[in-house]
This record gives sequence, structure tokens and C-alpha cells, in this order.
Amino acid sequence: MRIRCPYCGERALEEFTYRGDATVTRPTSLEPSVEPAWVDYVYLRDNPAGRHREHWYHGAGCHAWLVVTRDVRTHEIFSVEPAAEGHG
Amino acid sequence: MSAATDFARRDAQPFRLAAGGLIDRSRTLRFGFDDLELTGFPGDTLASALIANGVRLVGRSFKYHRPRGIFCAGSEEPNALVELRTGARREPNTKATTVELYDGLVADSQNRWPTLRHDLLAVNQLAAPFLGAGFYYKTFMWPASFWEKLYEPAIRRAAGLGRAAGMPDPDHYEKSHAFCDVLVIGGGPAGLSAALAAARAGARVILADEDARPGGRLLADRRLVGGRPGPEWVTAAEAELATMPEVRIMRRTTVFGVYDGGVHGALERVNDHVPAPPEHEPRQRYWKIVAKRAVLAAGSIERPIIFGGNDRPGVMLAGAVRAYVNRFAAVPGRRAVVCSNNDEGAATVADLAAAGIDVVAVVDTRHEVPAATRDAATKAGAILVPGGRIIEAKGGRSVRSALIRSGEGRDIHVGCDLIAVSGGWTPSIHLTTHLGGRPTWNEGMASLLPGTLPPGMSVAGAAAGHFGLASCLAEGARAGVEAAASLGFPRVTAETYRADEESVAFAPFWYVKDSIGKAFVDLQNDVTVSDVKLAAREGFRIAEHLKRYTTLGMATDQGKTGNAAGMAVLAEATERSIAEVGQTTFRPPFTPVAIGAFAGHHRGKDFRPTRLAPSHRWADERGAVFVETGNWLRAQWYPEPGETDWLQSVTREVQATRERVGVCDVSTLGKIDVQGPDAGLFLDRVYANTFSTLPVGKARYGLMLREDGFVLDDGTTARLAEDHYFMTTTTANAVKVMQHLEFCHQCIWPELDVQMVSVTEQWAQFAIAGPRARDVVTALLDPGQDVSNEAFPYLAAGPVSVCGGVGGRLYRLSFSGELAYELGVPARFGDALIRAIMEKGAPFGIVPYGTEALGVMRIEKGHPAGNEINGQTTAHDLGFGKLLSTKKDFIGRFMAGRAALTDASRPRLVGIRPVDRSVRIRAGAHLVPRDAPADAAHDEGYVTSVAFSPSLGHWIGLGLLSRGPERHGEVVRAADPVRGGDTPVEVCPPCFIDPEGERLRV
Amino acid sequence: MRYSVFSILANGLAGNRGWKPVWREPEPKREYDVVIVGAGHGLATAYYLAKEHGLGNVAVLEKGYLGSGNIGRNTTIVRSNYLLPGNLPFYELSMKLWEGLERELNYNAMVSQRGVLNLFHSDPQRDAYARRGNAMRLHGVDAELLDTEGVRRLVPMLDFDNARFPIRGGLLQRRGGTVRHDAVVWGYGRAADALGVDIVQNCEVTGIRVEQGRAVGVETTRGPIRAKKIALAVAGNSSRVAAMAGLRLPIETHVIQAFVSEGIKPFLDIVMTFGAGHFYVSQSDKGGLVFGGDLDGYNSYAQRGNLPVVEDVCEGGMALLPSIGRLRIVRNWGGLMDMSMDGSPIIDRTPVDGLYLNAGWCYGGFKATPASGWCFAHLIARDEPHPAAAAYRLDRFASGRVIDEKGMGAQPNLH
Amino acid sequence: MSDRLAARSALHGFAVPGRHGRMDGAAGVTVGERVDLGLASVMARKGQGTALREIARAAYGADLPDTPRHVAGPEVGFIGTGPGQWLAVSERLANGDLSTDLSTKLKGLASISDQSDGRAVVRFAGGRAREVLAKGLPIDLHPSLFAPGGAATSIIALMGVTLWQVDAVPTYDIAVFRSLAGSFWKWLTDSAAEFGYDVAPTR
Ligand SMILES: Cc1cc2nc3c(=O)[nH]c(=O)nc-3n(C[C@H](O)[C@H](O)[C@H](O)COP(=O)(O)OP(=O)(O)OC[C@H]3O[C@@H](n4cnc5c(N)ncnc54)[C@H](O)[C@@H]3O)c2cc1C
Ligand SMILES: NC(=O)c1ccc[n+]([C@@H]2O[C@H](COP(=O)([O-])OP(=O)(O)OC[C@H]3O[C@@H](n4cnc5c(N)ncnc54)[C@H](O)[C@@H]3O)[C@@H](O)[C@H]2O)c1
Ligand SMILES: Cc1cc2nc3c(=O)[nH]c(=O)nc-3n(C[C@H](O)[C@H](O)[C@H](O)COP(=O)(O)O)c2cc1C
Ligand SMILES: [Zn+2]
Repeated sequence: MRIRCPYCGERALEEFTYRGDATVTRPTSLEPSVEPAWVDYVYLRDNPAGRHREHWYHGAGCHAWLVVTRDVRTHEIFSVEPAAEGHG
Repeated sequence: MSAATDFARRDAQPFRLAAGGLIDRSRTLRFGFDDLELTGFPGDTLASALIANGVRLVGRSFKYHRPRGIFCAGSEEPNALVELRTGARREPNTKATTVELYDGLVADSQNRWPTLRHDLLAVNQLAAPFLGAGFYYKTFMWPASFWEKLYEPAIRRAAGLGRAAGMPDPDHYEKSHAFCDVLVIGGGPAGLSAALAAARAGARVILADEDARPGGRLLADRRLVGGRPGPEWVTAAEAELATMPEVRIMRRTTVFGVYDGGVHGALERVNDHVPAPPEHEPRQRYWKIVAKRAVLAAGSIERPIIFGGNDRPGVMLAGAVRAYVNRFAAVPGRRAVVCSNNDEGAATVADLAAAGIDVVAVVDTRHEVPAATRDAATKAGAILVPGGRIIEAKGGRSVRSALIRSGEGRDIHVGCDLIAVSGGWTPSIHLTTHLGGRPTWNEGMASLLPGTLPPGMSVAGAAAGHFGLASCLAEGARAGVEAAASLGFPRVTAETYRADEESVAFAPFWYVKDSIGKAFVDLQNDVTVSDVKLAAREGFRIAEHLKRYTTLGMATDQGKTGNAAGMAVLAEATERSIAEVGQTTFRPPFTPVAIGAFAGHHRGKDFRPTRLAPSHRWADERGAVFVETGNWLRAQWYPEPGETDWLQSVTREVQATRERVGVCDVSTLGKIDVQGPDAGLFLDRVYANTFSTLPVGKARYGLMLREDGFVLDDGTTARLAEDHYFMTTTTANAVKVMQHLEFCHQCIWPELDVQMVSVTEQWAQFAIAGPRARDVVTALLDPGQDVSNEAFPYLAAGPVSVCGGVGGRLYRLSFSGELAYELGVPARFGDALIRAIMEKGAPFGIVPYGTEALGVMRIEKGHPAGNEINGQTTAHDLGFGKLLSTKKDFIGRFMAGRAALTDASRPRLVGIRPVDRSVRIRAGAHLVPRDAPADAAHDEGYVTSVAFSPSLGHWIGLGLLSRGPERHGEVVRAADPVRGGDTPVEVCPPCFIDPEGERLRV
Repeated sequence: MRYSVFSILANGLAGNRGWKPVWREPEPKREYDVVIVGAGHGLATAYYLAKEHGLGNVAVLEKGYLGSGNIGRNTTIVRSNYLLPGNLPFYELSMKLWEGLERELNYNAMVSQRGVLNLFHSDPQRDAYARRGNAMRLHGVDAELLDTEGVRRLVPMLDFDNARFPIRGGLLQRRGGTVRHDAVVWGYGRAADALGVDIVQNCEVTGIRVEQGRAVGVETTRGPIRAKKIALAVAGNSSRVAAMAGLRLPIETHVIQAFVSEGIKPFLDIVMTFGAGHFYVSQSDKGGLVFGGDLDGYNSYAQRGNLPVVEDVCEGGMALLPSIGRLRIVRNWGGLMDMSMDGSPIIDRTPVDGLYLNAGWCYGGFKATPASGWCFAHLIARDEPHPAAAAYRLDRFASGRVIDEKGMGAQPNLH
Repeated sequence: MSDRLAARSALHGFAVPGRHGRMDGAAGVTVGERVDLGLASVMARKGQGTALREIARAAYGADLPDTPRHVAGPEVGFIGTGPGQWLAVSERLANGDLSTDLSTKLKGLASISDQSDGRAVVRFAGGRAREVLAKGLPIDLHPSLFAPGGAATSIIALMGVTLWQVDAVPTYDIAVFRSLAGSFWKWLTDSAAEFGYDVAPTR
């Protein structure tokens, strides 16, 4: 697999580290009542067999965290964006 | 014909034609096969040379140890497997058909005992009726213990053909990367014309062919392209490609697999055609070829027709026979029977006749035999058997005769030593399926054809089912043009090629139902037609089940010649169409790839890169013992003359440090510059405790959690300026933490104005610890810098000028519990600094100490480290509960608050000391109540770390014990069954020395 | 029909015409007491439901062919050398079931207790393995801690002289070993079929019918099927199938690759794992070295992997066994791992009544097949967890009572 | 008071000057260490990108590249290593002088960290240079895509590198982590051996 890093260009899989689902968002509240939201964030995943928005880290390149949209059945990559728009 | 099997004969290459072939007769190559000394020519393969020498028996089969010969002329060979080379270079299961002959080549036959000609295990054939498919699943069950002792060893000895070298591979391997616009896989007519077309359009082209030279079937068949003999056209095409700067022809290079993103795995056999690689050159090179487009022109593989005794040496694919005769001028026999279901039969007969071989019979499975074949047969003076078949190939170690049954059912028995058989051709579509593409069955061609293709791939020539030479050339050219054009290169007009006449008509014919004797579908795994039928009878009717139950297609050739027929037999046995039966899955590699090639440079000491600390050379000179920690090499201890074991050295290092002063290289700790206006705020969110309040010029211990609430890492972080923090991590987690911080910043809090970068490598940092540490530091610092307790108290941090104006940093930190400093200088001074430290420290009795002593002292102080911060422990477990701030959100805060993570009954950090002080305790021992049995029900925790404490004069340890902190003073047992220990230990606070921490504040 | 030397001789002499199909190929009925989805652990589950709990009206629905899942594509290692109390009793139960399996099923699954050796290369690793070995011993599981010499005696051809990460010893479980994967499928399938279980191949479950919070049936490519209880054992497809009942799981689907070399004469008589890289290996009875390493590391529903892992695995192989350099890989494949958030499995009820879940096996569930079937059957039949699998609850993630053998936290690809 | 600490270059003891590897014919590549370079990472403060670029242009006569490229000013060159991140390189401002200079001139606009000692910089040149690098670098160095001024941060044989092309010979400078200098040197020279290589004496 090759990933087109928005900054570095198309690079080999070896340069990247995978983290996982990029659609889960960290709750901001610390209220006990939001426990389910925290459990969702930390443990539960849709894990679809199809398009998947996911976090990759270009650790051997520009150190950018990327949001990659990929079909996890074919590994076709539809888009690659920096997780933090214009980070830096 | 007896000559064919007469091993005694020694006259040079009796089966070599007087003229012709693409071999270089000007040089003679000597080689050995078993006890035979033979000769051949450059351009030969081991197989063609054996044939030229009349050697036909080359191996014994897997299960029945039947005599086997050479069946093909290419990488699809199932039969002719040998052990190539000797000693550490021995390569088992090597296909004689793919080995280029070199002078001094040595090969041995496999799977025979004692000798190839007299193989005693051939008795297995007698038991054949009981050794049918899957027989072993039905027995050997009683008694259970006999499996490992008796049955399994027997089965395993019988299995596996060749013997591994058993010695380290002396050759080296390389990896390499290549990039191109168009990768052409296969250099036959289709591949060459594709490469030419794409290259003429200006594309960067790589043409890879597994053969020593491109040409494909054009080297094997007597064909004309544009009026010129095939090989001439090939040479011309090669020559033109060679003139194009953006073209690379990769010979001896097999594209073995297709991977995502246009990545193609390829293996280049750089030096397999010579006795041993020249100095500095690899044996093989593993390529990752990244191609925008790929043209698969891998050609096709001929099918056998399966009949009784079809495994006998002398039974050979017709295309292979033509290859040996035309390309290698080697004749596989003297009296031939040709049996085919297609119009190429004519060419086979003609080529054999032209080579002066008697063709005694021509069997065409079709009732309508084309004129060309008739004429050829007549010319050759062979009897023609329309609608016929061979029901048995008779003979022993070689074919002696063929029993032919005519269309009318008449049996004809002809003497022969060669049976050239062709069941048509199967397109080589393997690589089209590696990304999951499903091939489609084409009834007309009775073949699987490429279905959905990998992105960017097109297929040309025989691989696409275009069997005519003219169409191969045309389709190849078209594919080349399209591939280039699709990338924006000019659409050149595809060259039009002329080829001589031919007909590719055929009528499917898979196997001879009325065969006599064993008829083999998979020659290498000894799978017969009746095995397939038995499997079907037992319900293994799905292709994948048939494969697994009979092992059909699971040998080193992966069923390249046998699979199609196997499925046909299954279809017939289960009264379904071949399409319904389907096919098994192709997987990489297309042909087997050496494990060493994938490892390349990364073996032995180069398995992983080695990181050396700034003091490494000095420590090495000093005779330090090093230890691997991650990729780092660190000094573990520094033996002194006369010291006999590590404990002696380590104890001395600890004592010297506690009584006087010691120095340790701590440069391997991760170091991260965290800068920017929001740096403090950011650290508050990634650390469990608070850093925004840390004054400039101070350092603080910090604890990091994972979002699930468990501890991630710890370290000290110093504030060097309002907007500049200097963070340290553990050596093990440096990379992980950097990644974590960048995730937190970029993905969670991108609004923060903070920047971070690793400076681990920039700084050489040494811990100087012990009562005399201040004296040593003072001696190292340039004058006028006050490091008194008042001016530079515990946890102070700041810039200093070292040894004549080198800009360094000093931190008053203590892992050892002693008065201690960490002194950092730019890494290029690290070597000089450690030498200076030792020099300036000498008057104060300084010693260097390694990671062992470091560990001893931190255990004496009860500081958790890797063995305690193991990813399974919480802050609460480690006694850091109070560090968790309640005033702010931070990574892991919410989940750390869950009851299960703060449950008092969790194993929590304690100190351990043996009740009998003379006893040694060991890390990994489990803690059980004093008077309870050491069993699961009473498992209350375990010992995480131990050390012999020189200060206390006995072994001590840290442990995680259920309700530990409530149990100080209690005696429990450290049970260590794996090392036979079980000793009472006293639970105590984790800190054994100076609990008030007075020493480090002096 | 019963298998034995005699049946082989008798049939052999009769031209092997007498053998009967190993299982029927029934049309699925419209209704069952229990429908099990997935013919891996599902086969063992069905067998024990029928054998131990007298439930005969059971169907196993399999979208592909029997054994097309991970049970048919794994590296066949069986062992019970686990660390944590939640895991040990379960895997030891499985080990004991393996030890009697062949007689139980009248099928030779080639259970080969040749020993499993985990190498270590540093003191902290030794301590961790000592901790594990002791945990095993406390649970009555066999374990031995070897030093370098002990390892050398067992596997002399390892690289002891030039290793980047010297071999300092290993944890040995002699009762561990390998089992012929396909034979396990066929053995359980045949035995379950004989007890009346309907095994339905090429039958994909496409929906789960839930009525008032209760699962009452499944939609399949071969029509709807009603059931009193529905049990999912679909590994890498767990999230997809559970989603049909509206559930989200603590699971990601990842691919792990495996490799087999050309067959060679006996070379390695033990199962071995490298402690300083990702490589483990054993030699199959056919002679091929069967080996593997790390996950590819990214979510994947493609039963294949990519080259970086191939290289990483072979580098590990060469680091450990420099003599395999010239051995060739004949085939390389992958399977879909149901990677859970703590690396341990789930055998539990679900929030949907009548819907049971067996998942989260990661790359370690082949060895679990017998116990997984045994405990899952117990749960389905009695509606209460089997003691040996009591820790495998679905709510342990929310509560924090995770079973994290590696201490990697909630990131599946790190387990 | 003591005499000043002696500096030791990262490749000290690894790089042995002279001809190595294949001996016949001209060496395919030359390799040597660049010492006493000033190296510093420059990371733009939030929202200061534009200001930073202007000041940097004024101060160093170089445009901070927005892509992985090497832009050389009269004294200081800047290599794009990531969004809003650069590796500054200077011969004139040796070692720590560079980061000191940057810190004062770019104060408030960028975070600066001295990396002069954190990297070994290898100068690698010759007709076979691309072939040698291809054995580890998963990047296409074809002249049409990667020319003088081209730069990349990537990985070679499991070691992180930042590499930039100096001229069309081609000549490349390769920065690798200091602690890995020995392993990198081993890989590089093993890979170059088949072409023969000259080790230039370290200045
Ligand atoms: C390469 C590799 C190596 C491994 N090595 C080992 C090892 O050495 N030791 C070990 O213990 N474990 C190993 N494992 C793990 C082990 O194979 C699995 O954990 C175990 O087989 C899982 O069993 P299962 O029954 O849950 O899954 P599977 O055997 O995969 O069974 C699940 C079945 O469900 C079917 N299915 C899925 N969705 C549907 C649907 N919608 N409808 C109908 N059917 C469906 C699938 O087709 C599949 O057949 C390995 C796995 C792999 C891939
Ligand atoms: N008359 C018939 O029935 C019939 C049938 C089939 C083919 N043919 C003849 O065969 C020829 C087909 O031409 P073609 O160019 O399509 O195929 P080809 O067989 O002539 O050449 C294929 C080439 O690809 C190479 N190759 C195969 N797999 C490879 C891989 N994975 N990596 C690297 N190299 C690989 C082979 O070494 C071979 O040189 C024509 O001459 C055609 O007439 C005739
Ligand atoms: C333990 C084991 C041993 C295997 N040995 C072989 C073998 O000797 N030859 C072979 O071709 N495949 C072998 N395979 C791989 C199978 O052919 C097949 O690739 C694997 O079961 C996955 O199925 P698939 O490739 O059809 O998806 C083996 C698989 C396993 C699990
Ligand atoms: Zn990038």
C-alpha cells in the first residue's frame, strides 16, 4: 500500500503508523453521566467492511497525523488529509 | 533407446543434436549429478544438460517414491527437483528446469534411499491402496502417546523432499526499490511488443522476465516474425530496448506478487547462474517495483493429458519437448509418441522429425485431425491415431512403450522412450488474482481467463487467452500503447507484426478414463485420479476441500500443470461443470522465493540498527559489558580486574556511588523540546499532574496515562523558559511518547500554540550521583557557577558552562536517591565529557556505573520502572494516586477514575524482603499467603523487580500485591516454581533507603 | 462410519469404493432451536451442544466452505501458556480437550505435543516469562524456564553466536504443540453431523431479525431461518454481523499473514517464537516450515497482506535461524482477525435477548476451538457462563476489568 | 578551570578514508562526513507562518519552502521537513551558533531547537549513487522528479533520514540520527561495495 501524504507526496507503507478509527471524538465533559460516551470513544468501533476514516501517522516523514479514507476491503484510498488543518 | 537409460555410457552428450539451438558450443561445462560426471554448454539449463546426457531418472516422488523425470522446460516443473550445490549452499527442491548450467555445478537427486536407482521406499507403492487421500486422518489415533513417539516421526521422515543445508547461508541478499510508468511482466512476444510500444511513447519501462533471456516461446518454437526466425526478432527487440535510456530489462527476474498501490514484488537471481556470488555481490536481489501501469504478459502453461503411468520419466509436455529440441538442441528421446488434443501436435511432430527423432505414433484425441497434423505424421512415417488416447505408459525407471487405444477401441502397443503430450494451454493469470480479483471460466477455451484486474494492470498475449503468435504481438503492442497513453504519453501507433501461419484450435481432453495403472494429476504430491474421485466420494466436493484433503496443487509448483485437470476430474466425478466446481485461490509467490531474499541486509548483527550512546567508545575501551535495551546498547556494568561475576561488579558500583560518587550515561532517555505559549497548558493535559505552575529553572516528576486510564510512561520535565519545557521519557517509550504527544496536539487540541521535537540525539547526558557529586560537578563547571544547595537546590535546572565554555545544562535530579545531578552537553562533546568526569572525579573516588547498578539503586529507593510500569498498572497501583490532578482534564483522567482501576484489592506496589536474609528472591515469583498452598486460588500478586542491596546486605524486591499498602509487616511467600524457589518474604514499604529523601536534598 | 486401521484395510482391498461422505449437505430447515453462525468455533459449539446438552435441532450456517475461515488458515499452534487468571483456566481446559480430542471425534487431528518455546533476550523479558511460567504452574499448567544452554539443547541451530539480540533463554510448555487445522474442521464437522446437526455451507447470514428486543431469526442467502437462540462465532466479521442486530463491538478487523516453505526433511521439532522480533515457526508434518509474525496493522477485510510484514517476518526468521536463508516460501496468505480492545476474547450474552456472542479471538483462537465450543455451548444451553470463561464478559471494557496480557491498552493492532 | 572539551564527530572511527569494496575500475561513489554543520529544527508558532516567512527572507535571504525542498540562502539553507517545520542547515554558522542566531532573529515566530549534534550528515556522490540509495530508500530519485534542491524525510534500512540533493552528479547530503551513525555507515558501505567506493577524509 502507498499513501499520498499531503505534505511529502506518495510514500511507502513502511513510513506510516496506523492508529485506527478517526470518527470517534473525545468527550469534553468529565461528568459521571457521560461515561457511556467515554466508553464509546475508548473501546467501541464501527469497524465497517467498506469505507473507513482512520488515523495514520507519518512518523518516518513529516510527523503529520493524517485522516485517510480507505476501503478496507480493497485498500483503495479515496482521500488523505492532515488531521489538524494547516497544522504548524 | 537403451542408451537413454544407460548410465554407464560416458561419451559426451549422446542426446545432443549436432547443430542448432541457442547454446554456445565453444565452451564445455562440467557438472555432476549424483555419482555422474557430465558435460553441457553455456545456455543449457541443468534439465537440458541432463537430457543431452541421456539422464532421465532425476528424482523419486513424494509418497510412493516412484521414479520421476523431467516434465517441463520452465518454472512450472513439478517433477525434476534436485538438491543444488553442497554444504552451506545446498538448495533443496530446486527445479532442474530453471537452473542455468555453470561449470562445476553439483546436483543430487532427492527423496531416495539408498540410491536413486534402487530406492527401497518404493515399497510404498505396494501399500498404495491404503495410502489414499487423507488416510492418515482415519488412523494413528491409538494410543494417543504413540503419535509423537511413533507415527508422526515416521510420517515426517517420509514427507518433505529435500534436505535443508542446516548451516548459516553464506551468501548475502539485497533489497531494492524501482519505479516506472509501465512494468511489463514477461518478455515473450507479447511482452516485448508491449515494452517496445510503451517505450517508444516515452514511458519509463521495466521489462522483467524470469528466464535468463527474454523471448518466451519464441526461443522454444520454430516460428517466424516478420519473416525472421523468432530468436532473431527477439534479439533485435532487445537491442532496440537497450538503446532507450528510460527502459530497463530485468533478466532472471520473477515478478512473484502484486500488492496494493502498484507495488510489485520481484526476485532477481543475480548470481544463481554462477558457482558462488563474486565478492561484494548479492546472491539475489528482492525488488519492490512501484509501477503506475502493469502489462501482464506472462504467457501460458501447457496442460498434460492424464493417463496411466503418466509420471514415468520420458513422459513430457509437448511444448517442453520442442523447447529442448529447438532451444537446447537436446533430444529427450529417440522414439517418440506424440499425443495431443490440439493443432500444435503438427509442430511437435515436425520439430521432432527435423531433429531426426523417429515419431512412431501420433495420437490425436480428436476424431477430426487437421491436415497439418496428418501431413506431419505421414512425413515422419508415424502411425496416426485419430480420436485416440494413451491408456498406459509402460516401463520402469523410464518409458519403454505406450499402450494406445484408438477411437474404435483398438489397442496398439508401440515401443517408445518419449511421450510428448499436450492438453492445450492454460493462461498464466496468477498475478491478476493477487489482489482478490476472481478469474472467469471461459467454456470455449476451457480455461480461466483474467477477471477483475488489479488497478492499473492489463493483460496481453497468451496470458489473456490470445494464443496465436500474431495476435500475441498485436495485443502486446496495443497494451503497451494504451498503458503509456493512459498516463498522458503520446498515443503511438501500434506496430503491426507478421507471423507465420498457425492454428490454435483444440478440443478439451483432460484425462483418460480407461487408463491402466496410476494416473497422476499432481505429480509432485502424488495425487492420482482415483484420489480425486475418493475425495469426491467422501464429500470433499468443493474445490478448496479437494485441494486440502488430497493436497492437490499444494506442492512447490502450486499445481501449475495439474490443477486444471484436477478440477475437471472433480467436475466429472460430481456430475457438475468445471465452472460450477470453480478453482482454488492463487497466492503469492508466483514461484517460491528464498526467505533470505526477503530479509536482505537485516540479518545477524544487522537484524536491527544499533544505537550507540555518546560514551559507548569510552565504555568499550574500559571493558564494559553491554546490554541491548530496545535498539540501544548500554553499559550494563564495568568489570574491574579480578572481579569474577556481575554481582561483584554491580555491588561495587552501587557502594562506591552511595559512599562516594558514580557516573552513568543516561543519554538514552527520550528528550523532547516542548515549546510555545501553550506549552504549559499542553503538558497539563498530557501529564496527570500539573506543569503550567512549574517555575522556570525547575524540574518536576511527571506521570502520563493512556486514555484508558492505565499508566503510559513517566519522566522528569524541566522548565527552561516561560515557553520552553524539556521533557524526558523512559528509554523504552521515547518514540511512543513522541507519537502520543503529536496525536494529542494534532488530533485533539490543534488550537494549542505548542511545538515539539525530539532532541534525544542532541544531548549527551550523564547522571553524577553520590555524596561527592557536588564536588565533581563543581570541578567540571567553569568558575563562578554556584551549585550549592542554596543556589541550586533539589530539582533545580538551568544552563551551565562546562569545561572551558561548552554550553551545557545541569539538572538536580536523583534516581539513585543520592545527592545527584544530570549534566548535559551537546553530543559531540559526550565522549570528552565522560573522560573529563572520570578525570575530575578521580580525586573523589568516582566510578562509572551501568544499568544494573542504576536498577539496584532505583529498587532500593522504590522507584517504579519498566517492570512496574508494564501497561497493566494504574497510578493507584503504583502509589501515584495522589499525583492525579482533580483540577483539570488530562489524558486518561476519566477512565482512571473507574472503580476497577482504583479497587483496593488490586495488586499494588510494595517492598519485599526475604525473612531469611540470606535467601535470594527472584523477579517473577508469585506472592501467596504464608500458610496457603501456592495455587491459583491464593495467587495475590508477584515480584516485579529484585536486587541485591549492598546497602542492606541482602536481596530486596518490589512487588505488586493485592491490598499491598495495607499489609506492610505481613509475611507472605514468594513462590517461584519455575526455578524451584518458595520462600517467606516480609511486605514493607517500597522505599528501602532514606525514605525521607534527606540525602538527595543535602 | 467408524474410522480405524481396519476400515482402511477393508476399504483399501475393496478399491476404496465403500467410503461414505463425511457429512450431509442438507437444505436448511426453516426453523431451529439454535442457529450458529460461522463454522469455526461454531462447529465445536454445535458438537458440544448436541453431545453435552442434548440439543440436536441445531444448524451451523457458513458463508463459505467449512474451514474457509481462520480455523482453516492458521498456523496451528496450541498452548495454554497464558499469564492472566482470566485466561489460564480457559486455555488449559482447551488443552485438556485437545489431549482427548481424537478419540472423542474418532478423527486423527494430528495433535502433536512437540512443545512450545518462547525465547527471551533480556532480563526484563526473563522476569516477565518467569511471572507467566509461575502463573501457569500455580494454575496446574506445565511450564519450564530454560536458560541459554537449555535452549541450545533443544534447538541447536539457532543463532547463538552472532545474534543482534542474544538468546538468553526461553519459556517452554512441553504439552503445547500443533494440531492439523483442517482435520479439526472435518473432525468436528463430521461428528456434529453424525449427531444430527445441520451444517449448511455457502449460506451467508445477511440480517438478524429482532422482535421486541429479542433475536428470533436470521436472513440468509438461502432464505430466512427462525431460531430460538442465535449464536455468533464469525471472527473477523463479528462487527458486521453484530451490527445487523444494532450492536457496536470493542473489536477491529485486522489481517495477519502466514507463510509456508517448501517441504524439507525433519528440521525443527518444536514450536518456537522469537522474543526480539515478530517471528514464530513450526514444521508441518508435510515438511513445510509454517511461520508468521505480526499483524499488518491496519483495519482490513481483505484476506491478504502487504510486503513490509513479509520482510519483517523473514528478517526475524533469519535472525533466529540463519540456515533457512535458502529455503523458499511457496505460499503466503492472510486471515481476518477479530482483534479485541484488550486482546482477549468475548463469550457472552448480548444486550439483545437470545443473541450470543463468541468473538475477539485475535490471532490466538485456534488453540481455543475445543474450549470455546465447550463454554459457548454451555452458555447457550444454560444461559449462564461456564466458569472457565466467566471473565470473557462484554461489559469488562466499560468496567475496566480488562484482560490485557500484553499491557498495550485499548489499541487492537498492538495486541 | 580545565582545557575545553574536544568535539568528536558522529562517524569518528567508522569512516576510514581510502578506496573500499570492489577494487577494479573507478569507484562508483564517494562518501564522507560533513562536520561542524549548524543544524536546527525550526517550527512555526501558530498563526505566525506569514510573518515568519518574511522575517526569515529578510534575515537569511531564503524563502522557507512549503514543500519538502532545500532552499539555500547565502549562509543558511532551509529544508522543509513537515508542515510549518524546517531543518535549517549552515556551514558558516557552525554547530550551536545557528540555533542561537535563529532563536534571536525568529523570536516569537518559531520554536528553535539545536540539532547540530543530533545528526550525522553524510555526503554521498557519484554515478552509482542512485542505485545504492535505491537499496534502502523507498523514494523515486529519478532526475525528472528529484533534482538538486529536492529533499525528503524518509527511512533507509529502518533508520530515519533527511536527505537533500546538492547537485546533478548526483550528490546527496543525508542526515541520520547520531546514535545510528555506525549502523547507517554499515548499510551504506555494504550497499556501495559492489560498485567500489571512496571514503573522503573528514575535514
Ligand atoms: C494466519 C493466522 C495464523 C494464526 N495462528 C494461530 C495459531 O497458531 N494458534 C491459534 O490458536 N490461533 C491462531 N490464529 C487465530 C485462529 O485461527 C482464530 O482465532 C480462530 O480460528 C477463530 O475461530 P473462529 O471460529 O472464531 O473464526 P473462523 O474460523 O474464521 O470462523 C468464522 C466463520 O464465520 C464465517 N462467517 C463470517 N461471516 C458470516 C456470515 N455473515 N454468515 C455466515 N458465516 C459467516 C466465516 O466464513 C468463517 O468461516 C491464526 C489466525 C490466522 C489468520
Ligand atoms: N498454439 C497454441 O496453442 C499456443 C498456445 C499458447 C501460447 N502459444 C504461443 O506462446 C507464445 C505466447 O506469447 P506470450 O508473450 O504471451 O507468452 P510467452 O510464453 O511466449 O512468454 C511469457 C514470458 O513470461 C515470462 N514470465 C512468466 N511469468 C513471469 C513472471 N511472473 N515474472 C517474470 N517473467 C515471467 C516467461 O519466462 C516467458 O518468457 C506465442 O508464441 C504463442 O503463439 C501458442
Ligand atoms: C498449517 C498450514 C499449512 C499449509 N501448508 C501448505 C502447503 O504445504 N502448501 C500449500 O500450497 N499451501 C499450504 N497452506 C496454505 C493453504 O494452501 C491456504 O493458502 C490457506 O489455507 C489459506 O487459504 P486460501 O489461500 O485459499 O485463502 C497451509 C496452510 C496452513 C494453515
Ligand atoms: Zn508526510
